[in-house]
Amino acid sequence: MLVRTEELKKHFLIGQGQTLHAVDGISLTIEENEILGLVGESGSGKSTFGKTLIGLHPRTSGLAFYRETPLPDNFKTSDHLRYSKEMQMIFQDPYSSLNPRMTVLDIIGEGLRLQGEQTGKEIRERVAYWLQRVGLHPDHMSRYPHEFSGGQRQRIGIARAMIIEPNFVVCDEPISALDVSVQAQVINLLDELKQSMGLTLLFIAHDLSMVRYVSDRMAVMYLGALAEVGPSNEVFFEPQHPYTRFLVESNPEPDPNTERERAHKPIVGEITSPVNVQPGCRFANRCPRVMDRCRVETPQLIATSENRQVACHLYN
Amino acid sequence: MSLFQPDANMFERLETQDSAEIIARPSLSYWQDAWVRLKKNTRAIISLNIIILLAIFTLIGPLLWQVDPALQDLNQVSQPPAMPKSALVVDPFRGWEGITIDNYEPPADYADSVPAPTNVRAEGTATTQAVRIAWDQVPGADGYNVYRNVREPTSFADLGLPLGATYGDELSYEDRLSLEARDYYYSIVPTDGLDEYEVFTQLVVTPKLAITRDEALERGLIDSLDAVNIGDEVTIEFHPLGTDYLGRDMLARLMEGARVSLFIGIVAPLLYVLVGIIYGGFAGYIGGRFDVLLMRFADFVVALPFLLFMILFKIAFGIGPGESGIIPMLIALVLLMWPATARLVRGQVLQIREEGYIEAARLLGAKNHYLIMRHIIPNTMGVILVTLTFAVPAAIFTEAFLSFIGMGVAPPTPSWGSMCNEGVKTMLSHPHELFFPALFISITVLAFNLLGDGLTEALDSKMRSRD
Amino acid sequence: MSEPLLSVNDLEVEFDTYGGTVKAVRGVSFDVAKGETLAIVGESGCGKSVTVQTLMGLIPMPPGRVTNGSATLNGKNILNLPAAEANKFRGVEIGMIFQDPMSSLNPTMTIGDQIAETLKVHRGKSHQEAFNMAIELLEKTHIPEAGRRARQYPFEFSGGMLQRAMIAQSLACSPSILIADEPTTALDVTIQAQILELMLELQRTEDMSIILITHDLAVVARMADRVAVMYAGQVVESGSVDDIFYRSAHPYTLGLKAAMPSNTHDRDKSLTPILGSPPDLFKPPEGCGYCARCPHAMKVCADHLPDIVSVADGHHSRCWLQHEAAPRVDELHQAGA
Amino acid sequence: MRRITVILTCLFIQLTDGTALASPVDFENQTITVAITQEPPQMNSAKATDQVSGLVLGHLMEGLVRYDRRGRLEPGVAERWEMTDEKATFYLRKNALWSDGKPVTAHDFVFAWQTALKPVTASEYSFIFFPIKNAQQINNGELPADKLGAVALDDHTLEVTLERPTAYFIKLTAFNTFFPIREDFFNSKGDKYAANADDLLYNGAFIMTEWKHSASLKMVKNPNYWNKDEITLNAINVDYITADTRARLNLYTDGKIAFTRLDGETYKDALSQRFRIRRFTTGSVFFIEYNHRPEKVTSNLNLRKAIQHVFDPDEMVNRVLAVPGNLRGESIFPVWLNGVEDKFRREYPAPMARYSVATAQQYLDRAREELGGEIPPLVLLVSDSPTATKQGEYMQGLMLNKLGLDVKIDVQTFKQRLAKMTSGDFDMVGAGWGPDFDDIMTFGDLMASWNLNNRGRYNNPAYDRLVQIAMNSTDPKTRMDAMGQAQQILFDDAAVLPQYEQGIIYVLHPKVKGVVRRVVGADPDYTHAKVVP
Amino acid sequence: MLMYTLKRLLAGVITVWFIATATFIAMHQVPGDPLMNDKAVSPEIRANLEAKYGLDKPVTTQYFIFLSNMLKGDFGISFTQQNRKVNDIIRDHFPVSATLGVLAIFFAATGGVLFGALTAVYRNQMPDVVIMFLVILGISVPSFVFAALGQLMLVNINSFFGYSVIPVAGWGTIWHMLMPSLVLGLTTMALLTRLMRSSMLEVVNEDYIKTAKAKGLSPTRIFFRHQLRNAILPVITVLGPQIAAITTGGFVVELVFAIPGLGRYFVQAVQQLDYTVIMGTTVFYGAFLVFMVIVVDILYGFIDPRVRLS
Repeated sequence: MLVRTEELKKHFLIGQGQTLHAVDGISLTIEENEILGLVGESGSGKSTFGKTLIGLHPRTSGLAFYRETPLPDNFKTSDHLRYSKEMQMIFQDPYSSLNPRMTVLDIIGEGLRLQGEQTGKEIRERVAYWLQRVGLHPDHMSRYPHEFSGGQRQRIGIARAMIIEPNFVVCDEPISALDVSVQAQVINLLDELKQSMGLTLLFIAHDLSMVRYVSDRMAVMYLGALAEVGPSNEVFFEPQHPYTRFLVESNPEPDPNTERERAHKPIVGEITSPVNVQPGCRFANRCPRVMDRCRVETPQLIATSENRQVACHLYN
Repeated sequence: MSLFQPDANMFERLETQDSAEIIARPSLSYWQDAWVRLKKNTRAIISLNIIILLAIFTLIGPLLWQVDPALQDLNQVSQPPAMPKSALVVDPFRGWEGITIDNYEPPADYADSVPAPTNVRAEGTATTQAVRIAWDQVPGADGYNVYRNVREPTSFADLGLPLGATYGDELSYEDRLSLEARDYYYSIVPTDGLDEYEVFTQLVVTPKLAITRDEALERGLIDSLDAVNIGDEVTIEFHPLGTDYLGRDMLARLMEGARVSLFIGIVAPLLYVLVGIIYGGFAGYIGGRFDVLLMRFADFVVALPFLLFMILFKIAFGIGPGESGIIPMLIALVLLMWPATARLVRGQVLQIREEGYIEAARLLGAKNHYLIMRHIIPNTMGVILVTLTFAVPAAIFTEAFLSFIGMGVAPPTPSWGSMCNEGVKTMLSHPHELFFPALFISITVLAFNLLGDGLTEALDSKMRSRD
Repeated sequence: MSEPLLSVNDLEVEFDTYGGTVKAVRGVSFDVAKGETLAIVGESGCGKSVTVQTLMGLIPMPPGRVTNGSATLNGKNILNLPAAEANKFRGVEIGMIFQDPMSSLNPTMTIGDQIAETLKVHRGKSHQEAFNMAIELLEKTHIPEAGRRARQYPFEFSGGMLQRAMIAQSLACSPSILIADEPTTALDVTIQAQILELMLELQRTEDMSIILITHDLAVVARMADRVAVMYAGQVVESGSVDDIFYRSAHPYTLGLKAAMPSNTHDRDKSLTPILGSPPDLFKPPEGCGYCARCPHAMKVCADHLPDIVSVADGHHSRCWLQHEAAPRVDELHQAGA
Repeated sequence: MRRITVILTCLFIQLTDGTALASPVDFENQTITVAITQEPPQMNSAKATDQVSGLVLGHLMEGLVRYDRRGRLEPGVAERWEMTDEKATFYLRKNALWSDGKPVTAHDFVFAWQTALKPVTASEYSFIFFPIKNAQQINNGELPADKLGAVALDDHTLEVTLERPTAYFIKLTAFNTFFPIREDFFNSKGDKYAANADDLLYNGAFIMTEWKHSASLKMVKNPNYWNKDEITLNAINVDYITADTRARLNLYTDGKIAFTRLDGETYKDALSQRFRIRRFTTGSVFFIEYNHRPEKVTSNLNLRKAIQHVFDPDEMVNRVLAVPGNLRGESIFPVWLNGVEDKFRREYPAPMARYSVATAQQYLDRAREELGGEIPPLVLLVSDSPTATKQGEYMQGLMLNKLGLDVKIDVQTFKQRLAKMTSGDFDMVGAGWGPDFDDIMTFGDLMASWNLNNRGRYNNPAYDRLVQIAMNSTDPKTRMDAMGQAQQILFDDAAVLPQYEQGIIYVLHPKVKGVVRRVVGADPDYTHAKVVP
Repeated sequence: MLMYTLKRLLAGVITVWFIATATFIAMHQVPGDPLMNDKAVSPEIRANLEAKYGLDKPVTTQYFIFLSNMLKGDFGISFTQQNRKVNDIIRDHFPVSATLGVLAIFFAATGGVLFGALTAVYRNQMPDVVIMFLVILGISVPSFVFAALGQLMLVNINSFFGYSVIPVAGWGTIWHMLMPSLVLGLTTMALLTRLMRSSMLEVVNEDYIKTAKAKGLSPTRIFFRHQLRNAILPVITVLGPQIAAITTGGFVVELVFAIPGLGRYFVQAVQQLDYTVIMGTTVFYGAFLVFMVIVVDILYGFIDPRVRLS
């Protein structure tokens, strides 16, 4: 087990005495060298979880462990520096995540420079190596981000994270801003890096098919809480939580025949905002199998089999 | 349907295929890119050139046009732009005792009417040093009024400037009142000592432009007193843009005024933008309560009525003897103007702080000052540059405005604003005194505005293609 | 096939932009028959949005410019019309919805007013009548409490609701064609499913054709009767949805499919990305636009633009591999087989 | 469209409206319209100090005596008077009435004077009463106000006991501060006395019927004025209040006002409009006051002498001011002051320094020697008016070019300048003095060591003595001789540097006759003006 | 909305207190003596004057007296016009300044919106070029030059017609206000024109304009119903501060056109160091402007439902 959280919570004060329960008690374990996919609709808190875990947001409460050592509640610069070689992140937006005023060399080499252990020449060499590794030409080192396409930029972002050779990488929707044709480039690159470097990835995405494809295990989030956790294929093909089921059913398949055969009963209603969450199941108001207790009692994540957990009163 | 039919060998497979990853366009940094964009904006480039010319005018101009802007030439007051002139060399002015009647007996009674004066004549050579008018006594009059006009009078009401009055025993008048080398129509009107009789006699006099040898020497027009004789002509100082109300060279004053106006126009924005950057950057970066507190204070300052406080501060700081008052104005401007930039920068910082590259850098262990110096400040520079450009005209205007209400830079220091203020009073009689400083203000303001527009467009990330 | 409702022929659109002319659409042709759904699919920048926006006269001219081609709706030309003429079919015969419903609705007008506006303008209804009809339309798109919602402003709606309202608005005059420009891209997958279902439902009840612009093959699979695949400003392949998915005759279509994970794929089967990036349409390539990225590229591809050839009935492809002299690539020739 | 029509109709009506044809003078109604430069700050005659208030008050109120158009005293409220060295007795006319119809009595004068002298009133002009017995002590709060040496013997007889013989006491009583105030009315208004048109009682030729602050005021003929038959004008409309000379000239050009003063910047425009321009010497003297405090370099006589010898008042008047009417500054006693029989300055010509740079340099060398080397930059304090700064710039140029002396101009707003003058924070200051009454003493004691307005602290016992003589004597010859000597002393000491006697030019509507310009009292005085057809 | 308004008003009160304090401090820093006048007065009279205005008390006491009087709405009596209360001065003259300012804002706003819209519609065509040239002139010539030229223009117009078409100065009828308010509003008008133009050009590219076109709305309808209303929003946001600039910037115009506004009093008071008038007018103006900004913000809310309803 590489990373573990216990009841991790991240609340935001949004003024007028209201609290946004972005992440509301997530206990999750990520094993060494696995890819854990985290799916959910926008607003489910999955990105916030990733960022809180890695220390970009201070935790409201709960615990987080890296290799069983507790991570600080509130990362200071020194903490970031200490953990930078362990944990890194790949960002969603390939445009805003690269400083437009810096050259590719500066962007990718930034980590090494901040580590302060290498000379300029060494850094150049490493950057050149990593540019090649992510499929870019080392000559592009002196160029600026805006000269690259989205896929290329995302690969620059990957190179930036990878150059200090971390063990654990949070990928925050790394492909959602990319065209289909390019998504695979990035996915394959991540997969290759995972294999070659023994990486552990937290792969955050809203595209269920892609997450199933990429990840070993899958966690489904809804309104700041986990709905279901389990091996990707199992969760995808045999969803237990009603929400997961809807999610899978809503996910179209690029295959006309399948689509024609599939029953289409879209989920009713829309995800609400996790402000001032009341007790009870968060999915209760959209759930077709809702029971009375769902509205009063918050379901806990319970194991339904050896490696699957679900938070639903149906399984209790 | 194309008629092209390919050969069989054209269907061979192409070899390596990595051309797609080669970027053909030349590499441009953000600023290079902005510069390329700016260069395509003709108006902005013209403006930039104007600003460079202004800088040359201000900094190098005084080296080329070495005229003391404070030097008064009372022989040439409020002269419009003109070609060099020459002047008659005359003796130093000596007072004239005039023509008086000995044993004058005032009339016993006020006469109902009197005849017009006779034998009105100019005594001696009329020069711009003095014009001496004399006339014969008018029976029944107990005094005379002397008028002067630049046009031929059409009626008794149109005699022109009332130069002065003489007592009944004085039959002459010496006019020295800002004489120029032009036709003057003098009129002599007899009075009963208080009221005028409605008769007059007129005389046309054309004084010659005159200068004394001492003056010529003093002004460096001649090398020694022996160089010229009385009655010779010397070429007097040349004022290409005319002179002001004390005969000071307009061109030289405009150059010095440029230094003041542009100093305030550029240094004040630089300072308050700097304050704004530090303040706003601080507030935005630290955030939270601190931010709220700082911004609330900024809101207070914004709420101060600007011009009222500008005036209040201006007099509160006061101007000491010989001081131009530029520094107090600068301080007042900075004190009142910083919040706008602070707000802007804070907004930018708040926005940039959320950008991915900041988070990425934090994850890499970047320290605060590194983030600020390396990421935040470079990314706010564009907006700041634009703000700065638009702040220049605002500051120049404020200076001009304060000068107008008499709270600007203190004389004798000229600024375009104060020159404008002087000029606006004489805009009909001496339009050049208003025209040139106003022109400079307008051009400067215009140039900075257009440059600002151009910069906004050139730096606007929205217009930048993403792919 | 019956007479097409909308027929677009050899459409070419250019843009004068900063830095040069972009040839955004380079000879696009397609037909839409009554009641069918045509999906135009392609990655960003391929010209699919520009194509439909040109049809609707939404391209600002200048800088945009139609340099060639024609488009007829029910036999009438609809290209390059003056606004007054264009407004006879815009919103009446063709309705349109956009990618981002939040920015596509006027933030300062109520939803009901915006829908009613169309009715007032085209159907000459009074305000009250139009507003009531707007409420009905909202009900038709399954917006709960339509009466109350009609008086709300766009910012009070969620994304899914807004897209419903957009659909209601576009249906106001019962158009025969609905153009949906990436209608679900900005939405979550669950909401996407709702909107897609709604569109299908309305297509049935209103008997209209849909032109669906999307980059998502899965959506295409769900919605389309026929598909046109666009790449670098051209239609590279067109045909029925089955033609495209099961008998595709163009390497790009194949590439797109291979780059997508399928729910039936095993985890072990890796995705095949399309290498590189689309060409820069500032300088469109001489030959096939896909040449640089194509795994089957040939010498001819680099310099010569292939013609559109019919692969099967109603199935066309623009690829030199369809030339009889070209080497046979198995996966591409299932159509002929 | 309808709205536009309405607007156009309004426009048309407005264009054809008779009000648009208004003229600044109206023969039928004998009305004139004028502008003043600022809102009269203080219409309480006991406290008014400024010229504009004086101008308005001069039309609304009348003192015991007044000046005629040739500047001679004539009876006002007092029909006649008697004057000795010890006391003055005024016999008030019985038909002098307040605007509410009640008679003006001697009590009203006594009350007004006592009010002005009460410390609580804090009148700045209280010193003008000091020739009256006990006035100074009352003003200092040492005696109650009723101890004032001015007593109403009956309603129509006012007896004033003098502190010392005062030759010019009668002339003083023409001054604003001596105007009457009626006790009951004053008390009924409290703090608001004279704040608005109806907060004031009038006994002059006109009454104020309307006072829109900063906008306009209207004075109409007083039906209760004893001499109303001599008043032709029915109304004086002060429709505009602006200090902007150009705006006033524009108003004059536009036929809105009948009178406006011109300045160096505007007279050329007036000339080009072919307006008849008139000239008037205001009687004020402008001079540079030196700081005589010992720690200042300007206390050095030779330095002052040096400046005296390079300053050419001719150049000042003709080239710098360049407005007709200004006279060369030769003395602090202006030319209009009366001497024994003729004008003072004709009887006692002012001594003049001959312009000579060489002589000046010699003085300067001596000054340098006495001051121990270089002379530090001199601070020239000036007010922030354009004319004052212009003169300052001229003086700066002059002293630099002719003497090589560095001058720093210190431009200050009114109150700052006063503060600096009072605290002695200057070397030279541009100053001016205008007359309050028609006697040489209005200028005579200006440089006396005890005079608070002597801000340069000039102190010469010989001069002080001469002032005392002139103050306490009633013999014209003695007084004028003393002042003649004082003039010589001031010149020898170069105590001040007279620059010019102020002249102004103005335009007056040709149909208005009888407007009086005068150096003391209300100026311009429209009291006896009339509109001719 | 009510809560919002109340909150804003409360914040406004604090702001006014800040303005009052800043004014008080700034004013007491001004060198010079408010009680001095042309004629020097004896120490006794001076002491009387000091007592009358409370200047004999320590500065902190003066401050608290000032604050408590301010709370009562009493600014004391003027130093120069000693029988007029500052309240009266404000009451008499502020309406004039306000009328002028409102009219100027009206001209500026209508002109700015109109010209801005015109230039955007005729982008890079003749009307755009002409108007933008005038606008640039408007922002690059100091207002006092305009004031002088404007008055001169009136004189010439009147002398051309032979009688007073429009009065050249003074106050009273709407005709008196015409030229001063135009001059006063000119700079703001230029500013708003620029703002409106860019705002219009931005709105043109908004998606909802595309939607409106796709709905088949006529260009006129799109212009008025969709474009204008949204484009005006950013213009309104600057209106608050602009009202501030205009109402306080009025004194040049007030001086030149002989208008009995409050601005002139302020300038005069500053020169005369009339403490009570300075304090009164500054605080009053400050309060007025704070209030105006609140009003504009609330007004904005009515035009932009996003603000109104949240």
